[in-house]
Amino acid sequence: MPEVVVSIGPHHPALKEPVNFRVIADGEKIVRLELDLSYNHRGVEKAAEQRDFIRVLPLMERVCGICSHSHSTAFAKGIEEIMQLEIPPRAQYIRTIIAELERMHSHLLWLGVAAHLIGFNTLFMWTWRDREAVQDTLEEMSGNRVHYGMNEVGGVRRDLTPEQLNAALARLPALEERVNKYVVMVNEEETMLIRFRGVGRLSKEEALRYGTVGPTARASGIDYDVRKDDPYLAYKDAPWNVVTDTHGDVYGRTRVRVWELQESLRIVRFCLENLPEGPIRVPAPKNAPKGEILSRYEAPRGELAHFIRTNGTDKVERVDIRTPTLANWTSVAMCLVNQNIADIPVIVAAIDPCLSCTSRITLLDNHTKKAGIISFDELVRRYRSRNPEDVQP
Amino acid sequence: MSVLKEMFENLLSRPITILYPKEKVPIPGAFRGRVAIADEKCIGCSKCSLVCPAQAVTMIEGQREVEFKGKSLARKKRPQVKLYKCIRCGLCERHCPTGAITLKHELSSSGTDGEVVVT
Amino acid sequence: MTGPLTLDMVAGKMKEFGVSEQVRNNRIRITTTPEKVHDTIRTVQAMFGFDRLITISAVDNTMTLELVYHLTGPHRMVVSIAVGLPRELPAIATVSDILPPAAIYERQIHDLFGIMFRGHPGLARIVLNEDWPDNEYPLRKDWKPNPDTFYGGIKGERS
Amino acid sequence: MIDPLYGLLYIFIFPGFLFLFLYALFLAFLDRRIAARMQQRVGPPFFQPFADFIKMLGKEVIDPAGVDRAIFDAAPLVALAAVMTAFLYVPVTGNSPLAFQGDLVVVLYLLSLPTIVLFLLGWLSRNIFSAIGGIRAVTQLFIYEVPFFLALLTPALMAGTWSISEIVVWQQKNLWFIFLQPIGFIVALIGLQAKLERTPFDIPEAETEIVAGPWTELTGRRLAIMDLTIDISLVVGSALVAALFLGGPLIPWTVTPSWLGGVIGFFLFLIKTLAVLLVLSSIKVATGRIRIDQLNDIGWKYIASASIVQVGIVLVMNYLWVYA
Repeated sequence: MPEVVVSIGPHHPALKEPVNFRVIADGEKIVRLELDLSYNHRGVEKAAEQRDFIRVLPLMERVCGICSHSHSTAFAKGIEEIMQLEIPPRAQYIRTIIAELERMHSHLLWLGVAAHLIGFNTLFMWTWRDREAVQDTLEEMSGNRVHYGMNEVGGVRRDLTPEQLNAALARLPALEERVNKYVVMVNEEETMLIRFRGVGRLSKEEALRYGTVGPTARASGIDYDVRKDDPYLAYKDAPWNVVTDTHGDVYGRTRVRVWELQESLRIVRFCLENLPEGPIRVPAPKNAPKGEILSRYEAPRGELAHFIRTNGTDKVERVDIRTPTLANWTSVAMCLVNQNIADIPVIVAAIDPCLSCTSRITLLDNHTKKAGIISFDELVRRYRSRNPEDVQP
Repeated sequence: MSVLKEMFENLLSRPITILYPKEKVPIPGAFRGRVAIADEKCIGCSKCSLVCPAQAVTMIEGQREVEFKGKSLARKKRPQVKLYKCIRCGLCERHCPTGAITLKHELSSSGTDGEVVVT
Repeated sequence: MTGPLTLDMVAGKMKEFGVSEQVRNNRIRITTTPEKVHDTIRTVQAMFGFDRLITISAVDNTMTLELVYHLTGPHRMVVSIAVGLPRELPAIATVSDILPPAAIYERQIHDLFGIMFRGHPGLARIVLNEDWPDNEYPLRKDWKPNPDTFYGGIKGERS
Repeated sequence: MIDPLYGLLYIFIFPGFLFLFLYALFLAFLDRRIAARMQQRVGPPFFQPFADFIKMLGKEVIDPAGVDRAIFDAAPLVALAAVMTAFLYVPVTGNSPLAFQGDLVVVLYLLSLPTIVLFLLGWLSRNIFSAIGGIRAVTQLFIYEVPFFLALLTPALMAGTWSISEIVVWQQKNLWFIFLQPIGFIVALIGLQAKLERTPFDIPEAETEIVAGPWTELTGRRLAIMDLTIDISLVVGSALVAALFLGGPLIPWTVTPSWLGGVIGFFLFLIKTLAVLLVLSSIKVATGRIRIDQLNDIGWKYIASASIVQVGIVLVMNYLWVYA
């Protein structure tokens, strides 16, 4: 059968994000694949340079809908470090609670999406039903389901009342029971195992080489987790472990995510039960001194890096946002070759792509039908031979 | 097959969906809804218009005598909020020195007229 | 996880490439020159096991264009290698041959700052749209949108 | 020779086309409702499939560029006609008056037609998703058709007749085939699920991979008719399984007057098809989609060999017991 080109996206009922795959397939096998991302460059970084620290935080929240707290915390954390502000422990704990609830709702959402992508709609409905409990907790605490607006430079904007704490604690047991069920389901349900096992495998070396972050890296056995490596907020105090798995495929990434749900629940429970008394914010100066910082944060999807440079005014000189999705794209492009067309959505979704932030790449080429993943040098050589005019001297 | 067990349990129980027009979820206490301005408290300091990330707040003419900390002072301006530009971030409420601008618990319905204002 | 690196260990080995300084408890910053970036990264990779590129940040500080390469490794230290490039025709050798994920970051910087990466496998547009005009680099400080220029999208639909 | 008026009534009103149409829509509703309740959703109201059908009849029909309109219009009608015809040979109230020796084979072939039509539609659509979907549909057909046929023909082997009605009569005298041939029954259910392209065998129309497969370019009344075809296939398929394995509408003793027997038979038919539907819906809810290469693996390795084993067992049983 001759090769066919299947163009998926950017307007495609199967994809929820503006991304375009040009899949060159031989029957059901992917021979070659071209990824084309980001149809929506929004200029957030440029806009951030025009706003003072008060007004930039709502902007940072709107970099991404799911991980809105991640972006605003990463930014506020960096600015506080430049200003050498020590934010009060209560504020740290409240930020941690919101961050971990956000991780839970992101992972539950992901689990549902992954199940939907393999046509297992029942799990999709159930996880999204249970995600409502997390979202309700967040709504009770912050008033919103996604853009929480809890951060400000110097602390948090809203305190948690005892009623809110008790309501959140009351929701936890049911959630814990459900999450434990999902752990069993992910590990035992045949219909998921058959589609996830051995799909999109990355060895530990490959995962390191292609710079993967977050659950993608941890599924390949790399224990990089910013929460442990470079502790911030209340992660020093809370009891939790870095979750890793050695499978390295979509199955491994699913397992890492459900186990992280359990860890998140432990952190949330600890923070809710041990919430210290005290103020929730310290007054922040208007201007930040000259300085630069790489603020790292473990977002649900992986390591988020905000590089912030200040110049002594009330605005940043430059904020450079490196989203986890961008870091993971190289590995996705690499592990798609020689997989089935039917597995594209699963493999792409396995990194939990969030394209409201990112990019556009045209990376991959495999004319020969040999098994395995081509090396990067090979890739460069092929690219040159195909597009001689594009090569820079 | 833990799925099967749960499936048939669900088949016998009620669906979890909230049937919207008949049932409604309570609005949480922390909810940020429609913005409201108490004109008698506003001293016209324009702080709200400075901190608004969406630039929904503009200062318009509005001379009035207001009580502030026991003193009477004459303000020149008052804020005006473009309702459908507002992103309900609550920064104006947070930075208002007198508590004149607040976010209410009521929902603000959607609309197509971008020029609806709250004063 | 190996033991933590100290500044002394790094600074001594990296003397020939530039100045090393401790920025925070686990951050080391090395300032070097554009010619030496490739070798510096190769050296920190080989000597201290900085095997993972976090990101490449680009800053326009109105005098020069600055590139900061952040790397981390199994010892959880972060080394930031900073170089300054001239604003006129900035160019630097690519590091995507030793760090594959750099390819994406370099393309992004090429798009937004106009820095040329020599030897990059394909510096095509990544962040900006195809009909974005050439030689306009939106994140440079001196860039202002020109009302007469067409920046893509549908003509006459920009507000 | 049957009375012409009775024949016309049988074909057009009950239990022919009109009843079939309504019952197909009802089963479609029930299928969706059961699935929804199992997922703790509310599900559609009972008239939803009918409303969908009417709505889609009224929608604009869009011709993809370069498509042969005549064939594109005719193909769904052919599929619909095929499955509606197939229903006439399946016993509903009692034995079908149109039954003849060999109608089992005719029904099976008529049931295969929608898949062929889907492939044709996919191929005609000049759309890459449709083409891949069409190819997948045919690949899947080759995988499940053999075990499905074998499983449905084993009752015929044991009963020694090629007429569905006579197989039902044989079960009335002896034992239901679900007890005699449990493996065949399971294979038949799996094959039916695959034939109807429901999860886990919805590979040709995998929503997240190839949009809707062959259905992608179908609009308006073509889509309505094709949807109705699949709904009717569900009725025919479950009625067929009920007739071949669950004893059909007949009960082991005779009832007087004869119209009462018909009524009881009709209710038995309803109960049995609903039971089959419940099983099919449960399979749909409990599983995710498998890949075509995995289906190939499972289909030929396990399902096909299971059906062959069943045929072997039946031959041995025939030799030792039935015709001994």
